Amino acid sequence: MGNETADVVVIGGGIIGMATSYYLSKLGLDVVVVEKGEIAGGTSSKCDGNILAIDKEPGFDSQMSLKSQELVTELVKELDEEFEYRAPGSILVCENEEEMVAANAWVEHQKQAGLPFRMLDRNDIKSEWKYMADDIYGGLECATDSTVNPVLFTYALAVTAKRLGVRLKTHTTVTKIRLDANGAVEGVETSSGLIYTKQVVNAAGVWSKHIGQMVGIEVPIEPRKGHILVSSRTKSIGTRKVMEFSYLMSKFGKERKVDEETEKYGVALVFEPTASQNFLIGSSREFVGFQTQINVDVIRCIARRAIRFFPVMKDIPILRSYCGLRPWTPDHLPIVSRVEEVPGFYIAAGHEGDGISLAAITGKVMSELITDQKTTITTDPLRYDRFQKTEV
Amino acid sequence: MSNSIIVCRCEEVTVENLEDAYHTGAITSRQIKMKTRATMGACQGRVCRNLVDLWMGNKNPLASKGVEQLSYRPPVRPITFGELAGEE
Amino acid sequence: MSKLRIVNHPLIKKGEQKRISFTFNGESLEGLEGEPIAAALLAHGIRILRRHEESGSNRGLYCAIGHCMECRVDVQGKGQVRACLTPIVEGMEVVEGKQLENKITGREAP
Amino acid sequence: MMEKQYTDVLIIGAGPAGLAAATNLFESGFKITILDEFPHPGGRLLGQFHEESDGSWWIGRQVASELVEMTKQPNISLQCGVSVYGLKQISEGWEVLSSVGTIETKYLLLATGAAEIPVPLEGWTLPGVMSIGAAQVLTNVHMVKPGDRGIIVGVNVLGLAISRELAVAGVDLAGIVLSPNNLFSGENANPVEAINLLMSLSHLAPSAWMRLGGSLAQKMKMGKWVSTFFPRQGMNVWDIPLLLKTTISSIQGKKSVESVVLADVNSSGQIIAGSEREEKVDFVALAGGLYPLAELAAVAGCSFLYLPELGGNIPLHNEQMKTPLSNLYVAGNITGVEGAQVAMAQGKLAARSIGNDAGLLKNGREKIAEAMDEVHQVRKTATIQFHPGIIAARKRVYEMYDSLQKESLTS
Repeated sequence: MGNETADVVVIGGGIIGMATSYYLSKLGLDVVVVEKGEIAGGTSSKCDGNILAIDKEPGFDSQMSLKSQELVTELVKELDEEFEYRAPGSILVCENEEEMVAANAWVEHQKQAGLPFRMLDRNDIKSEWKYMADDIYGGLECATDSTVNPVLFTYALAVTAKRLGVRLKTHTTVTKIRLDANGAVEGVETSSGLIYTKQVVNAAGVWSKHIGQMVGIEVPIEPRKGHILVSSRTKSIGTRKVMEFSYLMSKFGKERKVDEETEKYGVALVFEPTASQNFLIGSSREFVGFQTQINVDVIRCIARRAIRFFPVMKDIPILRSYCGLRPWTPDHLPIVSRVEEVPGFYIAAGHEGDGISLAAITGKVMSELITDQKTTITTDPLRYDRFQKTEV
Repeated sequence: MSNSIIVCRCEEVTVENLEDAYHTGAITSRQIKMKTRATMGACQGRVCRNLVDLWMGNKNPLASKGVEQLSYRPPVRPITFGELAGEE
Repeated sequence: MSKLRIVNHPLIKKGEQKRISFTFNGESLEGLEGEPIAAALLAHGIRILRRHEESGSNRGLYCAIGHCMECRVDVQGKGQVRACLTPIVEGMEVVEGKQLENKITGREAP
Repeated sequence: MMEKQYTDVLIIGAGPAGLAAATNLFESGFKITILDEFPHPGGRLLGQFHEESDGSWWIGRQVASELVEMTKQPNISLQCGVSVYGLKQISEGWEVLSSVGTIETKYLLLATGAAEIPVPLEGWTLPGVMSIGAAQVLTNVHMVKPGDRGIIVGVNVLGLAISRELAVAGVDLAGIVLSPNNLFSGENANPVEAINLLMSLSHLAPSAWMRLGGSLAQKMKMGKWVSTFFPRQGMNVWDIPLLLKTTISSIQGKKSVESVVLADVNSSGQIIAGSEREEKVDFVALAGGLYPLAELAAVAGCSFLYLPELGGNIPLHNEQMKTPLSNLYVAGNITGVEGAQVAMAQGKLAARSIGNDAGLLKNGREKIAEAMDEVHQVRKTATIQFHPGIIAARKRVYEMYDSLQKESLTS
């Protein structure tokens, strides 16, 4: 096992690690990726493929998403492989009058921030969604929202990064991060040898807390489990993403008017049609550690919720289910940041369900931080030390 | 062997598709699956899972060793959303 | 009786089965009560049970025991079923599995 | 919502293993539920028959109906046409998710049998191409011929046994040919291997094709020689041409199967250029062999071992048919591909293990030893054996089980 050197070692071969490596290699840096399993072997292959602004809080959050959407349209041209990109927009639907009022406020906020949002009434919904339940009040639309195949997106970034010189070390675990006498990054010890580097990006997603501990910091990221169901090939139910408005409540941990089980498992409708004539149905949100077995009670609950919005699904076969762990942070924003106390150590993690949405902007910004350039968007709200400030 | 032979009947994935995926870096059964949709169709892999593993093993005996196997998850039989939900 | 029916098997004897009628793609056919849809159709020489949803290629019975899902047909009132496992009953209306449009890629139905 | 059902013992699979287990358990007084996805009970027994060495016929359908008759007990519920799609371990046993709702059980026996390995080749998605097992089910269970004239692809135990059954039923066969030699083929594509296989079966010699390999082998001593001297036009075995030097290169037809393209191969299985010819058939049966169908064991969280001699990935279990997961048992082809008689003996053994673990079996240890003995005996004398390495491979499974149990005790 020979020793290597690199300008940057990226820990994690998921969508965030791959986007970061891609943008770094575009700037001419020598990058090594260390991944304990396979490329897109974790969260990035156990999710759906949203590039959404519709579910982001108006302001910085939704602006960041919009920027990411723009970058993805560039990636469609830049990357070596295709990843089923489409931009049909997406919608949120409301179950009652109360949600309509809240949706209206949401739309007004987003519009003020310059995003292409609009309200949809009952007729708008009915004319687009033939199979939607009759009692749906209306909803809202974000016209720029796009969708990709998340695994193919990650692979496309990986293949292109590799062509640009990035070395991908899969099935390789990080055992230690070496710091010099001043506490700055000096190298990364792995199961296949030592890599000398002055810069390390912790893009380990749900495992980034563990990686942080190697340099003595506590990264406040916890695994939040989510289940998704896949239908068989079937007649078209709809051509773009639809979520229930109270998904936002679930995402941000606010109270909803749903039954006990739906609340307990954080179940909210997410419908995503794919190019394979099927659709994905989510979602759930639970804190159950790193356990990734399918919980039948949860997928049952998701199926019930799906039928509530699309009664026609009752007779459509389910092909399979899967679940993944999403890297959750306490304030629902990712950490894309330097770690001041450990010079050379960076974090790009904690995107929860927005990793695919925000990968492009995250990778871009991370490459700018590492090369000391002005960042495409301000990164203050994404700083690691925001948690230290609020605590105590 | 003809490259047009279908391997995964459900998703109509051919040998050529496997080859292409392999040559762009998919070197395990799981990556092949993700890239080509082989084993992801209606039979839930009961027909072609063996074939994909066999092909991968013949193609790259080293890569198939010690690598995460394709997983099994419920439902292992196609049931409808209604049946799963417990509705009659 | 169709020529594919085995009437005198030297070793296997099956009890009398009632003749019933059912339809396939609107055509009226006769079958034996309780036999699976796929067997009743094959007895009439009908092998094409389904078109692939994307390519439209013809598909028929492949495994005969419910594993492969190739023989999916639509039965009035029951939705999609496996023709190899679903017994025919009097008056059953069976329709082949169809090629479907793909609204995401824009491919239209034939 | 559908009502939850409760049972003491749930058996998934009403084939030889599952039915034998039930008939050996009913005296325990347990409430027993057997589920099967097929509309009729009996599993693979329904379609099997073969000639014994004394010239008599073993008919699976009769064995099945005797077993089914024995399950007609007040404490046994046999439900067919039911699909099981998931499992969940609960504190007192297992929760089984099925198309008729959730069933809670104390003891769970997986007797789900095997599934077929396909033989992919050009044109194999055409209607009229089917697995060899499908040809068997159509002919012997539904009593409808798979077609007017067909060809069998794959020289192996399953393919040969079912070819015989098809011939007896009066199905016209153009022959049995080697599988195509490609990245998907195992030993099937090589004439030497095919003949070695016939030779390994020959000592049992219950019927013509088994004797054939043996007598040729005696003359030639080695498969390689046999393959050299085996006639290119094949030899007829029960009027079916056994074409050990012929392979199939494609299946053709516009809407469904109309013909196949055959070609001669050399002794390493490579096509001899210019030897291609068309043969008119309207069905093709692919005999790629069997693998244990163990999805439910995987969903349950059981560990697996890969053993090609047993057909592939095997859920870990001990000789008493117990898995490392509490109250979860396995029997039949899920534990390795063998014949129906072995499966029945394993079903009986699993029943005794369950009875003993429940404290209901008098002289439990002896009864279990006796049932284990029976499995050995049946295996030794079985007419149809699937792989010569079965006994050694099974031993490896049991050893692995024991060593893992020890490990978990010490850690």
